[in-house]
Amino acid sequence: MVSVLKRSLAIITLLIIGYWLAQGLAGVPFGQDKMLVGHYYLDHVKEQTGAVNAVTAIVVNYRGFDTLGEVTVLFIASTGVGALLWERKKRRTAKTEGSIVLTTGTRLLVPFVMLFGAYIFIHGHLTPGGGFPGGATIATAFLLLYMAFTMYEIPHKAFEKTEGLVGMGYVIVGLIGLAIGGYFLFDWIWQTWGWGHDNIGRLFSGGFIPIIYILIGLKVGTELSGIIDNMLKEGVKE
Amino acid sequence: MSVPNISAFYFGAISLILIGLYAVLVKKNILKMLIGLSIMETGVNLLLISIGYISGKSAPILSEGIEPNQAVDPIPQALVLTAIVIGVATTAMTLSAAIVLYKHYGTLNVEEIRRLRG
Amino acid sequence: MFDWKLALEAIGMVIYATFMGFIFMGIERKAMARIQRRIGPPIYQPIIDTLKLLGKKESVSHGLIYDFGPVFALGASITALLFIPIANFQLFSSNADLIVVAYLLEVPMLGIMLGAMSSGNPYSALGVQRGLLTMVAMQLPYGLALIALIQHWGTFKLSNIVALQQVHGWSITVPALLLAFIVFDIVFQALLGLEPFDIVSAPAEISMGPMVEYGGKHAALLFTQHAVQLFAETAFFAVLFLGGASNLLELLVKQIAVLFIAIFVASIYPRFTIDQAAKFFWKWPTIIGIIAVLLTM
Amino acid sequence: MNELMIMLFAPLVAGFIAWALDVRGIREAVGVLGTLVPLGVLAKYYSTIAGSNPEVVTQTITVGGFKLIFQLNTISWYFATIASLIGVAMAFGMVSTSRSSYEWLFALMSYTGVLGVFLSGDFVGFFLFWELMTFASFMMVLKRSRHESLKYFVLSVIGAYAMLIAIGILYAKIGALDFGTIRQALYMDAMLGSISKSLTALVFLLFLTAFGVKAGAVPLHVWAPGAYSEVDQSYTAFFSGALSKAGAYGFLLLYILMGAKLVAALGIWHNHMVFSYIIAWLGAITVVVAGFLAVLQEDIRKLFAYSSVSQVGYILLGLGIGTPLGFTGALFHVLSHAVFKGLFWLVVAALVLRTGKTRFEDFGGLAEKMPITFAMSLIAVLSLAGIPPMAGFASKWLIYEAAISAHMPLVAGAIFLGSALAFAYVVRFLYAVWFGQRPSDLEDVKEAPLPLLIGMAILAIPNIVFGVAPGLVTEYLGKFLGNPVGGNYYKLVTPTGTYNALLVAVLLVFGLAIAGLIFIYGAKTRRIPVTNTYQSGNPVTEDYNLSMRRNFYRPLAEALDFWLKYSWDRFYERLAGIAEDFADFLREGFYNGNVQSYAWYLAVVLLILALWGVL
Amino acid sequence: MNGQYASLLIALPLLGAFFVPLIKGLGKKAIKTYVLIITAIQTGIAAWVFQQVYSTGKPIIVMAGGWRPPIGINLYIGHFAALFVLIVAIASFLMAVFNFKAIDVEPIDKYAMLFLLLMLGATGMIATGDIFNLFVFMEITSITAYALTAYNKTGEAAEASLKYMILGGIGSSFFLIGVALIYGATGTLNMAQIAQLAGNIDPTVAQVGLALIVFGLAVEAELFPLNAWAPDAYQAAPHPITAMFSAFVVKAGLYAMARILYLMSSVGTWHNVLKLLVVMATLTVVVAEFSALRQRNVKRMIAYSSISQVGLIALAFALGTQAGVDAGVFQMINHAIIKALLFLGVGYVAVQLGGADIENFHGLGRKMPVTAFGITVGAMAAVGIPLFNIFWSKLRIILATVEAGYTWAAFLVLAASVVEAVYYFRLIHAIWFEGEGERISESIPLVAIVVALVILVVAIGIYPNYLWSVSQKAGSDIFNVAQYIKNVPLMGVGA
Repeated sequence: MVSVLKRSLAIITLLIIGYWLAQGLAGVPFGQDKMLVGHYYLDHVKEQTGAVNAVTAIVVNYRGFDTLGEVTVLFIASTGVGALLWERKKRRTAKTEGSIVLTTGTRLLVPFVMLFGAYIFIHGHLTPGGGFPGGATIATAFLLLYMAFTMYEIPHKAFEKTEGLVGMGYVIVGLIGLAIGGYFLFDWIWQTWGWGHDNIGRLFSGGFIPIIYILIGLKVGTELSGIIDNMLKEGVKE
Repeated sequence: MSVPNISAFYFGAISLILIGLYAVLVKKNILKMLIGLSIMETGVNLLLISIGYISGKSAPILSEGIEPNQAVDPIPQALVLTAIVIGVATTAMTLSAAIVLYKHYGTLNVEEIRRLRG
Repeated sequence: MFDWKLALEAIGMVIYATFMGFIFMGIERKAMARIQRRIGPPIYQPIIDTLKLLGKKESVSHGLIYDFGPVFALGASITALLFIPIANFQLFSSNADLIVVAYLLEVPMLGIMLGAMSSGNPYSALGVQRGLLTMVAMQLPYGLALIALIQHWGTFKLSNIVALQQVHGWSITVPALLLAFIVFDIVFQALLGLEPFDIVSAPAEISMGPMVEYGGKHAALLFTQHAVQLFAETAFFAVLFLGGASNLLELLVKQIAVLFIAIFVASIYPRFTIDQAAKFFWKWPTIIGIIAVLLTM
Repeated sequence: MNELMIMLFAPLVAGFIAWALDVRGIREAVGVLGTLVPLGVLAKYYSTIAGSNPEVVTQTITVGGFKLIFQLNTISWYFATIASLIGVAMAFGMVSTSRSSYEWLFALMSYTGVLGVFLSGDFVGFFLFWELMTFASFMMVLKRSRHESLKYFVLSVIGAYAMLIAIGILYAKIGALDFGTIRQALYMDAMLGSISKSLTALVFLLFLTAFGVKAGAVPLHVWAPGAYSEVDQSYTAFFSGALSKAGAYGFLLLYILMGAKLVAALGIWHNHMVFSYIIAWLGAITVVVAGFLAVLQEDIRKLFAYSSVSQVGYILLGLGIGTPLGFTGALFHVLSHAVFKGLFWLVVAALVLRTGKTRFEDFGGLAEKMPITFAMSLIAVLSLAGIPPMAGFASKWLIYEAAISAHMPLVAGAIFLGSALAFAYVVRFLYAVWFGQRPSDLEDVKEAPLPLLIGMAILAIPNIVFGVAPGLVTEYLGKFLGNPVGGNYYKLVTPTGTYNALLVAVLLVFGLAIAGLIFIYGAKTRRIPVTNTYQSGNPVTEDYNLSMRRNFYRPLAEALDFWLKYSWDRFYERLAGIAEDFADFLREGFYNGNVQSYAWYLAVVLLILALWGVL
Repeated sequence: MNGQYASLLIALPLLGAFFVPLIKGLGKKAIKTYVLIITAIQTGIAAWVFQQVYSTGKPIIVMAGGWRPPIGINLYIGHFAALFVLIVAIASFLMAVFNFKAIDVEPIDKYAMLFLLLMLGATGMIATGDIFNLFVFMEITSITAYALTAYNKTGEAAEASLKYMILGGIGSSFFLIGVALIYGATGTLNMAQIAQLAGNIDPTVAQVGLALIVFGLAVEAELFPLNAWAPDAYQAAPHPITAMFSAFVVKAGLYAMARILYLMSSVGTWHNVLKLLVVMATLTVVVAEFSALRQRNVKRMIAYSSISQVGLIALAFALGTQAGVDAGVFQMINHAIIKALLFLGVGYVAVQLGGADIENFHGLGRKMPVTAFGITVGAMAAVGIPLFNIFWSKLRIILATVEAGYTWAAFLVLAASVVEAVYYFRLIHAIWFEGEGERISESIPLVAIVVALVILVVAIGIYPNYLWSVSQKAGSDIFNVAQYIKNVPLMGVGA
């Protein structure tokens, strides 16, 4: 009896909150151009960052600080999961081997999936998507391997080291920007050295965006697979 | 007290948020609450994106054909990119905490997990 | 600077007061006996008793404080006496007022208590307890009566009060002060330790209360103290309510009148126990006192 | 750093040094020195304060953005000297009774607190030292008993915080914190009335609670018996002698700062200022209730604790009368109470130190064993009971005069009853401790140690000096009260009555001489030990040791049983119990450990925001 | 060394955290010393920044990526941020020392990473000048906090961290909705520009947006109904982490709330948001104090006391007056010091005597005299005894509250602090005058820290002038929005 009362009460509360939010959103009409800073970005993205994809330019260059924070969040997630599920010795819990279709399929697909992931984050500044989606696709490759084989384990010692190295790489890129351009995360390749000004829209353009996205791609790939690895294992009672 | 006429996308986003909150408020099982939490996060992300949309304009990839004034607002899309990853991080953390919890308590029912109180 | 006339007056007054005090004690015993239809001892009997006690060959003492008690009591009574304007002799009353005299009249109680306590006799301790409780009980109505008086006459000085009474008539003529008179009269019984409130030295029960251990010259001292106290109390009563006196004889008549009121009341009423006395004092006398005080505000 | 600051912080610094060094000899020396410094500085300033052209010594320091003003004028000099006098006596007492440096630290810290309260010229300093004083005395009590100390601390902190709110209100309305500006602003405001009547009443009530707790007025006196008895007794001399005076000083401050405003706001009733009438009645009730409670106590410390509360009731009463005569009486009683109560507590300290007992039934017949202490306690008894030649009587006489001439008869009646009760419980103390049969285990009791005796002497002398020559005090107090009391050093003349202390003393001696002559001419006396009285010669064995030390006033208790059913103590204990249960209910109810209910709390807040937004 | 090097404040902990997996093999002691070194360097930089800002008087504006705001994200290190980043750094350094003794649960390298990133998150939240960046740093702090709360891997720790995650998740989602609304209405994410445009945006949007943002941050800043997770999280987390929670993590959330609250002060419904916050803050103080009254676990008791004191700071900020904000900042600093001292002491006792129950504290005065002395001074200071530091700030807050007209709030707060006095003095009595025990040796570095903190507390108590002038400058940094807008070099952007 109590739960019915509780449910109805919840519904009423949520409806009122919903009405309130709707009233708030009514002031922000859908579909109208509400941009202020957005126009500046759209007008100047090409010559200031050399990237065609405005979102990537904003994510890496204009608001690079967010992404730095963003990478840290994911790093914290993987360390946190690692810390929480930590056991002295762990082994896989999978019992049944993948079916023939799955195992052979994975053997065939894994390299291509990884390649496609690499493609996404290398062309971040040109095509939609960037470091994060690229990294995620690589992680799916490893997930595929986990599902197919009961004994397969990612080399998590090496992965942790790559995570650390790549993270440091990102910060060092920022520090180089500070050293050269005087500002932390300053795109010294595009601004000071002026490489790739002529071939906007092609691969070697967009300042340090590709470099950062490669670093992010690797980092996200290793982290997500690390999380998957931690979750798919169980502690061994010695 | 007129019913505010908001577009379908806002309506969709708000209802997703409310459904997520409903799950957290009512469901007894911890996992269901976590699912509710991630629904809410997706609802928020949808809201964030739909605020940035300008009807009749295309994605902010300024390849040859698209002029700056034809692109949608890029900032919310950048923000959502970060928000999604944060959503992933929070869900990963909550799930691992739930795993540890289950190992120690043997149950996922919210009523029983009350050792720390008062 | 030391004016001899005042000193002589003082000493003369002390002797006169002691003598008259003993006579009052004699009258008291004589009147009580007469009421009970027996002859009773001659009125100068107390003087003879005191001289007999003084003449005793040897007196028992329980330490320094035991001796100091009665001496202090008598000294305090004499001091109190000297501050009351007796008839036309002003003595030292210009230097102290009603509150000081009221307190000085209570100081001998402390002397007796000191002596009684140091005697180590449980009965005397019982007497001390009863004496203190009576004092606590009667203090409130006693105070209220005095306050009513002061408020009416507007001054604390006894000499002024006497002068005002000469002019405006005695205090008891004023209705409010009549109530105060009644209260003061009831309290007067307890002050003298007469019948309804003589639990302090209840003769039948603990034979003379605090003074049970006293004999010889200590008892003599206490008797003299009682005499001086009696004279001082009655004089105080007369000064306050009966308009003082222009000469000693008129004062004597008033004092004896007051004494007789007390004796008649004493011979009628049985003895109150202590908590009855306390309850009684805090009921009627206090109420009358409060009315008197409010009337004179 | 001029002398004012040295004087103020010397005890605190000495306390820290004594606490840090913690070496038997040095600790005591530093402690005593710490208490002597303020007395010395005050003496030096006597000429400037009370001299021909009195000028106020001020010293301002800015601490944490607040400007703290310290001033030494006639009133603060008076209170500070009393406090330092008691402080020195306490220090001498503590030399023999206190063992640990912990006690020296906090005793001297409370000493600085009291001095700070008396000297500060603005509310921040006042509040700071008020809290410091409360905290230090609390720590002294905490060492011995948790329950009593917490009861004391909660009540005095409630008082302190009530004062803080009142200060806040005044600060909000006037914008200044120092006494000068506030006094000026409130004086002007009395006419304009910008501060509303109800607000002034609230401020008055808050200040009343704050100072009532510290002075121990009846409803808030509950902490006094416990706190006074659970502390090293020679510190209690200071605790009840000086600290309760801070409460009285507070009430005086109330008059100085807000007098005009309070009259304007609360009005006049039967030509008594309403607010002072309340204070007078508060004092009267305290005198009577605490007197009755004191009489019925079985523990020597509890008796003197209640007696101390009752005596402070006199001071409140005096202040409550509101006439200059009333103020003189009250302030004189501040001095006499501090002096004779301090003396009593040092006597109790000596008794507890030597016998280790505190209940009346264990004492008896110590007069021979501790003669000097007995003599000191006799002086204190005479002074407290208000026997004429003593200081106690002079101040009580002034209060009588003031009360009756200010047409407050019922209040004067309360004083009569109160002083009788005082007489009763003081004589009871004399009997139970000094006279009667001595229990066997008290045979080897020695006289009190020398420093304690010095402490007692320090306090006994003023009793006699100001008793015989009360004019000294009234003449000094007259400086800032427009000398309502005339007469020279040994004679007090008020418009309605006179009291010649010297003459009374002389005549008392004259009377004693006469009685002594009669005594000497009588027969020679034979000295008999106290034991063979009612046993006609047979030795009094232990089980026959009939003495009336236990519940000496049983009949009075029977007479009052109707009133004794109610006790403030039980009322406060129940209140504390309710508060703790409410705390438990709140904790169990709100933090019930279920995540879902926590989520519900979030939803409820959102709902509140929504409803409030939508409406 | 121009102002931009202040960005090292963010870069250094990040670099340190990423470096940890590489030195994982060197063993626990090496990692802990490594963390100590990083926090020491961070303190150095923070001190340099503090000295820079307070000597020149002008805030340092770090422009990430070289873009002037509102285009790029800027770090606004004003008087408050400089001060508080220094406090964060020092507190982390002290707790890094405490790590040696307190932490022995297994994956120490992961603990080191999370420890550094918690410090980073708090520093970021305080320094940032962009609301979405604030959201990112808030997430960094909360997720590290979730991980660290559950670090001990006991049942209770997991339960506490789960509660924290669910409530924190809801809070941050609604915060993000608020950010979205504000972005939708103003079109920019930079705080200074929002402050400029806040006046003329649609009132309902502003009201909903502001309410949601304040709600989101209130969950982080532990206001009354939303702080149900806090006592459990404080109790279950490892001891140094609890100290960091109460010393600066909560305060970062509180500062962010205050900063945005005052930025949006030109919004129509600003005043009744303040009134609601005053009510919530007073209830926080009262409920937390009463709940601490009969606590058996001393750590949970001090957690409640910390929540209530943070509620007091929230009350000071919610008054809406300059005096209130200054008092709030002053209390923030004092509270950080004494809570670091208290949690350090209690944590160390729990480590030495196994468990933080009141029984272990009986006779602590004899077992661990210096720690006991530290706890006693901390407790006495927390209650607001004169000659200690909290007295001045609590006095300031009460005066400001009554001045702002909330006499009832002052009354409730003072009633609550009476309750606080009761349970703290029960603890002191238990420590010094109950039970017995023989002396246990105490580690030198921790004793040094306790003594240093005690000296600091007493020093501020006796001479608060310098700290008061610092907190006045910091207070005006938050309160004086016009000055804030002038300081930030906004480009003339916009349609």
